[in-house]
Amino acid sequence: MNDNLFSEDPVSVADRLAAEALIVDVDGFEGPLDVLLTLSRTQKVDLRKISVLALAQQYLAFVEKARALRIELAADYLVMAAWLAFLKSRLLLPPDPDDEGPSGEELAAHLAFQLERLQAMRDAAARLMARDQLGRDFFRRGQGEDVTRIRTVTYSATLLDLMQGYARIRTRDEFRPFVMDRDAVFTMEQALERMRPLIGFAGTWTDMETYLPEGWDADPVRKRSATAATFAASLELVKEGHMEMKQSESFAPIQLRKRTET
Amino acid sequence: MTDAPKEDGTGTLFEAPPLAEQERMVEAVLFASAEPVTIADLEVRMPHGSDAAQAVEVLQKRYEGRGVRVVKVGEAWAIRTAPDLGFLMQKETVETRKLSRAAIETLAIVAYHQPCTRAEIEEIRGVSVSRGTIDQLLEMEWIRLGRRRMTPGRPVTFVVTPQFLDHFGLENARDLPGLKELRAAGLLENRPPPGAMPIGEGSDDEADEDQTELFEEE
Amino acid sequence: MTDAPKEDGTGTLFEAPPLAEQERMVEAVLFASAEPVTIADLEVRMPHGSDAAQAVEVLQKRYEGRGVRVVKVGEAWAIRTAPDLGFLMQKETVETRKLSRAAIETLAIVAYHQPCTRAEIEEIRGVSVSRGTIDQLLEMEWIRLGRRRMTPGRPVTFVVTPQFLDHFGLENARDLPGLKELRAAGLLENRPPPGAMPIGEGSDDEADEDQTELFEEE
Repeated sequence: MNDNLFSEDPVSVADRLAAEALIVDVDGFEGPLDVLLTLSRTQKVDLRKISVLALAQQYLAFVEKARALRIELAADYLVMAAWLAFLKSRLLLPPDPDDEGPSGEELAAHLAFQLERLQAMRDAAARLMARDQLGRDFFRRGQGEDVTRIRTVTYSATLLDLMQGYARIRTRDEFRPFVMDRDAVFTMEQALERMRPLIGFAGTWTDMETYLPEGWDADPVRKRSATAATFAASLELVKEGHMEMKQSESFAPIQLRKRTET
Repeated sequence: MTDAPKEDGTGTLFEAPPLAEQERMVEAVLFASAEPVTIADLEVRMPHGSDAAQAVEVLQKRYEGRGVRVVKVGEAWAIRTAPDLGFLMQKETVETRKLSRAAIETLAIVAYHQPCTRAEIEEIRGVSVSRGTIDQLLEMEWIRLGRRRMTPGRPVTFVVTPQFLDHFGLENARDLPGLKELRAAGLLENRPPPGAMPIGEGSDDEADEDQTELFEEE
Repeated sequence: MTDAPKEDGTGTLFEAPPLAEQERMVEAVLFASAEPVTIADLEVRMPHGSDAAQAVEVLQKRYEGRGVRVVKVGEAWAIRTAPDLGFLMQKETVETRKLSRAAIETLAIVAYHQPCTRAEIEEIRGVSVSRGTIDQLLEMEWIRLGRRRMTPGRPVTFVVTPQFLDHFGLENARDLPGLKELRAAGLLENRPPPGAMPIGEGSDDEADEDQTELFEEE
């Protein structure tokens, strides 16, 4: 690219024409790098020997032309233009010894590398897609036979487990002063036991709630259990013919009384 | 396509490929097709002049005794697994899971107290028994429904099954050791028996196999 | 065990079948499966003691030059029709979704640069990668997430899948066409732009993460 360093030749006619051609389908490009890659082809040289300066000039001509035609370019095209203008000045000016930044040549070399790499990936993609493909050039088994997977779950338990389990439950009481577990459960058997003697005194309709055992209506969990058990026991007593029950409407209190005629 | 040259019988471009090549073609088509393929269908696909029937026959011979075979399905042909290798097409995975503590305790209660209602199981365990636990044991066929109890509500009862006895090597559920023997055998958790273990010399692993002797101890 | 010796006295039930028989088994399983099957998977199905790897190798030789081939796909094996017979199979051809140029390039970049971050794809293509492009490739199961890169931000990486290898008839991602040449030419390197060494000269490993800002540089 050194050859081009001082050829201050402004944008050539050919460059302008190329830029104009590019403008036609600026939408067809995938960003500035794609445009640069396309422009670089006009140089018809190995990408490694490309003149980045010429390329920068071509690109700037392209952007200039687009502006003249009032074609809207995405921001990254303009960022690239600014960067290339900077690169161009670096390439044209003699290096400043005080400048810490990378030299114009280094920047240009990196741009050339990027272009070469993009081109290489495009070639690789084309080669990849040109390969024989499954379902197009070669095929898998059309009628895959069912390779079934049967999963069976077996549960294991030994006699020892069983006996230890039982022993654990049965001996629990011996080890503990209290059995708390059934604290909140009032069984139907308990309710029956409680109601049988009581029902004899219920000559008139009485709310079922009054039959709940003492101390069971404070805690809602206990109350629910006691209510359910009492209700079930009531049904049982009705079935046995000892009692009648009624409810005036949905959700109204359930009332009980002793069955009168015998 | 201009297949003029075949008229004079000398055509080179349109000459049928050699039989070996036709065989390859049949092989590929039969392999890739989702359905069995008829001879007519094969010939439509193959180059003009091919003899699919002959190619199929050669192919069929080639696959004799192999892991797959060329078989006739109605009027069509297909590649199928050799029948003796069908077992390879099934992959069995057996998962062994430990029975949950709730299930074991429930099972133990049924075994010791059968016939036994759900309420009784809950009474003994001190907690309610989930429907899933009972269902699991029923499904495993370790317990089954017994007679209904002649008490209010006529609750169903559960009893253990012959499969249960078989699995645990019991002749009878009554053979299960009682609490005293369990304790004597050191089977109670957290409570090593005061004396020496009656059977084992510390052979914990074999304890379950020795259980049978326990039952006779009574 | 009671059933150890067979009547001929030569073997036990637990001896692996002869290699020829193992070959038949591998043949049957590979024929039956539309998807590649790993050696481990084969051995799970085959009788204990079988050497599936050896059997596959013998089988692969047997099918050389035939209408179908035994091919390696990543770590697994499959039977596929010979590519030169694709013309017979128009009926079976599946219309694959037309991939956009962006998707094809992205796929190639992932394949050749894997594991590869999104930022690297964008750096190479010089444009941002739309979410849809990556999603499409993920959905086709041609790429998947790899390990996170151990650099600031811990970006996710992408790698190609066994399905990708299967689709393009590749045994291995190392078999990608032209891979060696590209590597030799230094075109698969992550070359940081000059002057973009923000952290320190020592952090070579992490330099690749800092490439995106090429165009904002300055």
